[in-house]
Amino acid sequence: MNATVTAPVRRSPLAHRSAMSAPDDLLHLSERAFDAKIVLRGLPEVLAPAIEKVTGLAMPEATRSTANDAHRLLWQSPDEFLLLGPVDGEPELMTALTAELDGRHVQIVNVTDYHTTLVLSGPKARETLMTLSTLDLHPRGFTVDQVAGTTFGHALGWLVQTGDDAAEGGPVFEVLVRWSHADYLFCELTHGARAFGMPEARPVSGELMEI
Amino acid sequence: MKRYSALELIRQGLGGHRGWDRVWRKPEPKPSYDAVIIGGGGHGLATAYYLAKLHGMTNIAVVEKGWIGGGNSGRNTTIIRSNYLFDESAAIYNHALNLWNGLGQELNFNIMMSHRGVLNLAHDEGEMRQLKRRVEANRLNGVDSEWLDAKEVKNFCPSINISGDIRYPVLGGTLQRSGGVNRHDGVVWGYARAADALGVDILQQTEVTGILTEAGEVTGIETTRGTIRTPKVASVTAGHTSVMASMLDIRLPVESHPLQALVSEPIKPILNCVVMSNAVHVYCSQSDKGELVIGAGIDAQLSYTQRGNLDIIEHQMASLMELFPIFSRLRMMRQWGGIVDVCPDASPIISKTPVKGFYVNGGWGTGGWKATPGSGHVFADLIAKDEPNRIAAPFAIDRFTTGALVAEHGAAAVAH
Amino acid sequence: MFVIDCPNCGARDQSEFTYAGEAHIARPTDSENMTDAEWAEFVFMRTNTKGLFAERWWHATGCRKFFNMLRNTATDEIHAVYRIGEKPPKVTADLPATPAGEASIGSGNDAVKIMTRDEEAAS
Amino acid sequence: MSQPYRIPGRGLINRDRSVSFTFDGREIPGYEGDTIASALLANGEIMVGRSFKYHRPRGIVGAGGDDPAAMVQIGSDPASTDPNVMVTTREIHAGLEARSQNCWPSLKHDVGVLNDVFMRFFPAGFYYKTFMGSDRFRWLNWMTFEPFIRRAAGLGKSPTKPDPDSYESVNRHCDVLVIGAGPAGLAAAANAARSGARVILVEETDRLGGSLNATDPDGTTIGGKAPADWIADQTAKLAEHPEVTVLTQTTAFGYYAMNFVGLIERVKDHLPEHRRDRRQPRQRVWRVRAKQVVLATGAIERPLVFNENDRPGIMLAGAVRTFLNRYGVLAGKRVLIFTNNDSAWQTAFDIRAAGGEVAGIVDLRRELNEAMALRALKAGIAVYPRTAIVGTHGRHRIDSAFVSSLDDNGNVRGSRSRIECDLIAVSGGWNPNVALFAQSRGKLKWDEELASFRPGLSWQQERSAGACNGTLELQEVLAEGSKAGLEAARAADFTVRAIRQPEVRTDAVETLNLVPVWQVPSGLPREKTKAFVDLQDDVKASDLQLATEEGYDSVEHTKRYTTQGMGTDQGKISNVNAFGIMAEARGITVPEVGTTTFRQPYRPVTIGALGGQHVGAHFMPRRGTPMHAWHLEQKAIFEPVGDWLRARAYPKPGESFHDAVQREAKAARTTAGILDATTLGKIDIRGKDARTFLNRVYTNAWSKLAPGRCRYGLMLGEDGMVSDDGVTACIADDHFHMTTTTGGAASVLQKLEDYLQTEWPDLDVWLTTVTEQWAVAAVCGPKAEEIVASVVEGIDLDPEEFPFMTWQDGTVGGIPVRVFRVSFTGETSYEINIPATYGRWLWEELIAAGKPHGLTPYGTEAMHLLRAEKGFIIVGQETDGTVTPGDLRMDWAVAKKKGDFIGKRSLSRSDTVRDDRKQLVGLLTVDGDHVPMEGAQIIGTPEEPAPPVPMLGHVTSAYFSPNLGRSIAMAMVKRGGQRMGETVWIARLGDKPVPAKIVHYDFLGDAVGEAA
Repeated sequence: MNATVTAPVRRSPLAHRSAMSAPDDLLHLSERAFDAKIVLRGLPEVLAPAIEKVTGLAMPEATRSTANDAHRLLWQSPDEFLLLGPVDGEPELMTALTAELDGRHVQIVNVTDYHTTLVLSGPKARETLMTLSTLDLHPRGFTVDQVAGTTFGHALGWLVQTGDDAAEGGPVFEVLVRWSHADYLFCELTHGARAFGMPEARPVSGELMEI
Repeated sequence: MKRYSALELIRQGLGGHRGWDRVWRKPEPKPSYDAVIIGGGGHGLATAYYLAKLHGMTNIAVVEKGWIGGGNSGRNTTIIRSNYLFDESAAIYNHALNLWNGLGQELNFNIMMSHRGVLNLAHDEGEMRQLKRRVEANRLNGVDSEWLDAKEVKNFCPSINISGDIRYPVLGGTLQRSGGVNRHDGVVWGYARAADALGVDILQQTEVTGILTEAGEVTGIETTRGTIRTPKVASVTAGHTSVMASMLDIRLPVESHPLQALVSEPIKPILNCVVMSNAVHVYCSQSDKGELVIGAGIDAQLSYTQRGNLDIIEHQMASLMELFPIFSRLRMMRQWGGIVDVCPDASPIISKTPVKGFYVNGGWGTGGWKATPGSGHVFADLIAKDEPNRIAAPFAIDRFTTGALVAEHGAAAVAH
Repeated sequence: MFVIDCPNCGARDQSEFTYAGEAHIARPTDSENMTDAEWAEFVFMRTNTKGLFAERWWHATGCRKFFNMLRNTATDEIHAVYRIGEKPPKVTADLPATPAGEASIGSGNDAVKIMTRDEEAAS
Repeated sequence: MSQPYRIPGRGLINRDRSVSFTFDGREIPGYEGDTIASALLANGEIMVGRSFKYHRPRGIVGAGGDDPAAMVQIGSDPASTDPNVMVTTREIHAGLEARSQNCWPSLKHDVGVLNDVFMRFFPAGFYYKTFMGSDRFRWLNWMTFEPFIRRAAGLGKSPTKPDPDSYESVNRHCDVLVIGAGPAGLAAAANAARSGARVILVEETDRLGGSLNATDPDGTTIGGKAPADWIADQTAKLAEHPEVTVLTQTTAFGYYAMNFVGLIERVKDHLPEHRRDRRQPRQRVWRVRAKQVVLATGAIERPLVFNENDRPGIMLAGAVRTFLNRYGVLAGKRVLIFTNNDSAWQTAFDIRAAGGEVAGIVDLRRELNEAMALRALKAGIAVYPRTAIVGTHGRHRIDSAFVSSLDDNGNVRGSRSRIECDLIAVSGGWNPNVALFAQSRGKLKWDEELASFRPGLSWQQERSAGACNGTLELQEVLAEGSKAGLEAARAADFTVRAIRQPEVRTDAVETLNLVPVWQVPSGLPREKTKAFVDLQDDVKASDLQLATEEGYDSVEHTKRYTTQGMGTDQGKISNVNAFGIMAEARGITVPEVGTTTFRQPYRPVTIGALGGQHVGAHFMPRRGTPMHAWHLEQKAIFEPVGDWLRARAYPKPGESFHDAVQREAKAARTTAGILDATTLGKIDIRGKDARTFLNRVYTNAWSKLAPGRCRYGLMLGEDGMVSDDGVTACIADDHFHMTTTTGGAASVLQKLEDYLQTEWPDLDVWLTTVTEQWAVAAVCGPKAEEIVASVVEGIDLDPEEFPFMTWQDGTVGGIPVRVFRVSFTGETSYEINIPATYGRWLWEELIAAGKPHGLTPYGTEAMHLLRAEKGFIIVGQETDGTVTPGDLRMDWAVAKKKGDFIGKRSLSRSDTVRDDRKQLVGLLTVDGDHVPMEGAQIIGTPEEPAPPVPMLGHVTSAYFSPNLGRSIAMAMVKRGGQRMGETVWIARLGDKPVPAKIVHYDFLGDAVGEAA
C-alpha cells in the first residue's frame, strides 16, 4: 500500500447525525449505512436463477420485496430490481452475479454508495411518513415487504416496510434515499414528528453566499 | 355616446344615475360582416377596436361564446412589462407598452394603468448573466430597464427578504419602472365600449360551431345563432386556439395548460411594485383593493378544465415565504385557473394560415395580457391588409418550419 | 392532484409522475427525405385535443416506465391507461354538450354549471 | 362588567370559567366557549367595524362562518398580528387582543365616513368613469389618484415581521370523508363507521352538533334524548371505532379533482398562550384523498334586502337563535322579527321561552301558518302580516324600525309607523350550502320552494345530506344522513346493515312556506334607498340594477362591476339575493341568471399553512457532495446550482473573492489544483446495442471508440439546438459510462429512457444512474501526475501508458477507484472516481499528498475561468437553447456520415443553415485590463447610436485570466466565424463602448498571440 495513504475512512451521508427517538418509544429514526446495494436490470426470468443461486431469494412480485437473513430484493420495475446485502458484501455479490449472468442481456450496477437507509419504527412511524408521503400507508393498503418508489416532500426514495405492527413497537419502515437528499429527509422526518415529542434536527446549512 | 368624467359622475349622482348610456349594444347578428373576430377577450376586442378605428372596417363583429373578458383576460394577474430579450419581442411588447400609456384617455375608460415598476429577481450566477444580458439588450432597444443589486432591490421594495441565509438568496434583479399593473375588466370593457361606439357588433353568448370555406378560402362561420357570411375570420381565443384551428384541420405548435392564480384577503398597502422570480417561482403584486395578487406556475398536463392542482399552489406559497416571510399569516381568499396555450419558443403566433381569410392570434402562453393593445393593433393591420407588418412578421407560423424561433423562455414569466 | 393508475405500480398520486406530452407521435425514420414542413409537423405541431386525448406519462419516482393514458382534457376524467406500443382501447367518453367541446358536466364551464330542463326531466 | 345580555341557564358555554379579552383596549368579560362575537354581544357591544367602501358602521350579523363583515385585527405584535379575523369564528381566550379595523382615528369616529356622505357620487364602478385623465388635465390620471384610493382600501394590516409560528401539511387516505358534524353529518359518520370503513368527520366549529346546538334544548328530543345527549351518544359511538378520525376546528376549504379535499385545522389559535403546545403547528393542512365524500355542510340563512338594512343591530334570525341557545346571549332587549318565511318565527318563540321581549313579527306574506299565528298570540307576540320594514334608525345601533303595510302588488301602502327595537332578526330564507358541491363540479338545480340552488347532478364520488341538500325537517335530515353514510361505505366496498332511525319529537318550526322577496319595497325612489346586498363591499340593490341597466348584465359582469360577493366572505349570505335582484332587473328567472363560480377556498386559508413545513430551512433539499462538510470548514463561498450547493471559491482570511479565484486559477495551471466534480451526472449504459444508442443520442460517432477510451459528445434536442454535453467512456464493448452536465443529469436520463422505451424498444440497452455512487476529485496541473501517483495504486501514470482521453481502474488504500484522464482545463488532469462514502477521505488524502506540491483547491468560478482560457463551452452559458453545434463552431463534433441522430434533421432547415447566424468566438478587449460584463451586447460602431441599436451579439463569458495576464471573453457574434481579426465594440451603460478584437476562442492556443 502507498506509504502516504492513511487507512481508509468510510463516511455515510448521515455520519453527522445520531439516532433519534420520540418519548415512550413512539418513534425511532436512525441511519443504517453501508448495506450492499446492487441494481439488477433484466427480465425476471433471466435474473431469477442467478439471484436464487447467489442469494437464495425468489423474485418478488410487483411492488413487493423478498427477504432472508442476509438479503432483501426489492422490485423497482418489471425489469429492475434492487438487491440489498450485508455490509461490505457488494464485491462478492457483484462477482457472483456477474459470473452467473455472463453473456445475458442484463445490467448489474453497484449502487452501494448511491443510497443510504433510513430506518423509521414505532407506533407513530406511519403518521410521520404521511407528513411527506402521498402513499396510502394504512395496514390495509401497505403491508410488510411492500415497496414503493415515491417522493417524500422534495426528496425521492424507495420505501419498504420490513416490520409488522404485530411485532414489538409498531411497524418498521426503511427508506432508501440518495446521498444528497439524506440530510433533508432526515430533518423533514424529525420535523414531521415534532408533534410526538421528537426533537427537531435542522438541516446542515450556513454556506456563505454573498459575494 | 355620453363621455365619462368626474363632472358627469356628479351630474348623474344628482340625477340618481338614471341617465347613463349602455356600455355596448346587444345587437342581433347580421347575415354578413366584412370580418368576424372569434373571441371577446382583451386581444379580440382590441383587434376589433383598431380595425374600426384605424382601418375603417366598422362592419365587423366580435363573436364570444360566453361573456366578454371571461377567459384569460378576466383571470390574469395583469402584469405589464416589455423587458424581453430578443429584438422581435422587444418590438411588439414595447409597442404594446407605448399603447398602454394614455389608453384610458383614448378609450375614455379608466383602465387603472399603474406604472409601479416590475422587478425580475436573480438568485444565481446563471440568472444574473441572463438578466444582465436582457437589461443591456433592452437598453439598446430603447426599452426602459435597469439592473439593481440586492440592496437596491430592498430599497425599491422594502417588504422583500434579501437575507443571505435563505435557500436562494436575492443577488440582484432588473427593474422596469414603466412596467406595472392595470385593471383587466377595465381594459376589456373600455375596448368593448369604444369598439361598439364605432359600430362593431359584440355578439355575446354566441358560439362558433364551424368555419365555412370554399376553394380554400373562408366564406363565413356557423354559430349557435345562425350562419354569418364573411371573407375574413380571425381567431383570438387564447387557450382554445387549437380548437378553432381544428375546425379547418389546421394543427398548431401549441399546447393548452392550466395556469392558476390567487388573491389574498385585502390588507392595507404593503407591496408597492410587481415582484417576479424564476428560481423561487413567485410573481406577486398588490391590487388597488388591497389583495395580494399571486400568479402560480402552469400545470404540466394539457387541460381545458380551467382547474390546476393544489400542490402547485402549495409550492407557490412556500416560495412566497422565501421572499416575503411577512405574508405567512395572510390568507388566500380566492383561487382560480385559466387555460394558456403555450408555444415551444414561448412566443406568440400572429399569422395568416394555409386557409385564405383565416387568421390566428394565440400561443401567448402566460404572457399575453401585457401585449393586449400591441397584439390587437398589429393583428388588425394583418387582417385589414392580409400582410403582416414589420412587428407581426416574425411571429408567423412558418417560423416553426424554417427554424427562426423567437426563444424567449428566459424572458417569459415563471411558468416557463 | 390526479390519481394515476400506473400499469406497473398501481394507483399513485400525480406528484410521482412526469407529463410527457401527446402520445402516438412516431419519430420519422426517413427524416432526410422530409421537407422542412413535414419535419416541423413531427417536432412542433400538436393536435392539442379538447376531449378524449391520448397522452404519455412517465412514472418518474417509481418504475421509470413511460405509458399511455386516455384522458378527457375537457374534464380531466381518466378513461384508461395502456402500455407503450399498444393501441388506445375503445372507451365511451361524455360527448360534448356544447359546440366548444364542453362536456355536459365536470368542466366547470359556465355553460354547464346548472342542470338543463332536459336533465331535470331525466333525473 | 356584568354581561347584561347573558341569559341565565342557557347556552353551552362554561360558566365556571370566566375569560376576558380586550376589544379596542377595553376589557370584555366572557366565558370559556364564547366567541369574540358572543362575548361582545353579552356585553351589549354589537358594532365591530367599518365597511369597505363607505366606511359605514358594521355590526355582527351572523353567528358563525356566515357573517359578512364583522372582522377585527387580532394582536398587535408586528410578527404575529392577524388581520380580517371574523369575530363569530374566533373563540376567546385570556390575553386575546382584538381591534376594530379599517377605521381612523377610531371605530366610532372615522374620517372614512366621508365616502358615506358622498355615497351618491360613488355608485358601482364609479372609478371606471373618472381618474383616467383628460386632454386638458393629463396629470389628473390614475397615477395621481391611486395612492389615495389604495390607502382607503384594504381592511386590516399585514404583519411586518416574519411569522414566528410554524405550519405543516399531512396526507391522509380515507374511505368516507364526512364534511360537517351537524345532525346529518353525525348520522352519516356513525353509520359509515359501523362498516369498519376509514371515516374522517370534519367540523368547522369547536363542537359537534351543528344546528342542534342552536335549537331550544327543551323543544326537541331525538330517540327520547335531549339533543345534547344524542350528540354525546353519537360522539361516544364514533370514539369506539379505531378507524374514525374526528376533526373539530377544521374547515374543508377545497374540493379538487378526484375526491382530493383540502382541510385546514386551526390547532392553536383558540388557545391561550400558556396552553399552546410548542410541538404543534399553529395550523395544519390535511390533504385528504377520499374514496367517497358525504357533504353535510348545512344551509346558510339569507337576509332580506330592505332600506337601511345594514345598521348594527340587524342580525340573521337564525344567528339570534344560535347566540341564545348555544352561547346563552340574547343579543337584544327588544327584538323585532322580519321575515318572508316560517323559520324566523322560531326565533320569536325561543326568545319568549327564554324570557326575552319580542317587539313583533313583521312578515311580508299575506297568508300565515295558522298554528304559528296562534302560538304567537299565546306568547303575546304582535304579528304584522303583509308588512315590510321600510327604514331603520340608530347610528351605531338601531333604536327603531319603520314599517308600512303592503298592497296586493307588494307596493308600500299608507304611512310608516315606528316600532322601537334594539335588534331586528331577519330571515329571507335558507340557501343550501352548496359551495363544496359546486367546487366538485357537480351541477346545481333551482329549487322553487327554497327559492335557492341545491345539488343537482353529482360529478365526483360524493353525496349531499341534510340542509345542504335542501332538507330541513330534522327527522328527514337524520334519515338522509344515515342513508348517505351507509351508501358511501358500501360504495367504498364495505358491507353494513341499516339500523332503525331514532324518532324525532320537536315543537320547533320546521316548515318554510317561503315567499321570495328579493328586494323589499321602501316606497322611496331608488337613489334614496340604501338597501344593501353585500355588507362587506357595500353593494346596494341599486348598484346591481345600475350595472344591469348599463349593460353589465351577465352575472359575472354584474359581480365584477359591483364587486358583489368579492369580499372575504365571498358572498355567502348575499349572492343568492343578488342573483334574485339581477333576475328581476333583467326580467328573467334566477336559474337563467345562473350563478357566479364557487371558487376554492370555501373560507380563506392561511398562506403559511399552504406552504406547510416546506419553508425556510426545509424549502428545498440542500444537496451537497461527500466533500461538502470540508468545503464548509474551509469557509468556502458557495453558489446554488439547481438543488446543489457547490463551492465557488475558497478565499483565505482577508482575501477577496476575486483574488481567491485568480489565485486558484493560477495554481491550477502552474502547480496543481483540485476540484470537487462530484455533481456531474453519471449514467451507466449497458447492452449489445449501446454503441448504436450512443450514435443516435450524440452528434458524433461512437462505433469505433475502444474500451479504455473516452470521448466528448454533444447532445441536441430534436429542434437541433445543443441541450447537453459531456464525456463518455467505453468500459467494455457493450458497456459505457456517460457523464452529463450537473443541471442536465435528471433530464438527460429521462430523455434517454424516453427514446429507449418509446422510439427504439428494439435496442438492447439498459440505463442506470450512478451520479451519487461516485465522489469525484479532479486533480489538474503540472504537478497533478506526481500528486496522483503518490496516492493512486495500480495505474502507471506515464502519459505513454495512460494517455489523454483514456481511463483506468486502480485503488487507493485498497479501495477501488476509476480514474479518467480527461480535462476541462486544458491541463493534464485526473478525475478520480471513488465510491461516495470514501469521498471525503480521498479528498483529504489528496490534499495532504498535494501540500508539498502546492496543490490548491479551486471552486466552480476558477473552473469556469480555466475552461474559458482553453475555450471549452458551458451548456447554458455559451448556449441558450437557440445554439446549434455549427453556431458553436464545433462542426467537428457532428458526424456527417453516420446515420440519424436526435436533432440531425433540424440542422438543415433554412434558418439553421443561414450563414449570418451568431457564432461563438473569442474576444480580446483592446484594453487587456478591461473585463467586459457577461451579457453585455456587441455593436459594430465605436459610438453607441440612439436606440434601437443594431446588435451583433453578446458576451457569454468574460474573465480576467491570471495565466494570460489579460481579460478574455467568449461571445456569440453574427457571422463570428468569418470575422476573425475584426474589431467590434462592447456597449456599456453610461460609458463609451469598449473595442475588442474577434479571435478564435482557444486562448491557450495562438489566439492571444495572433491578436497581439
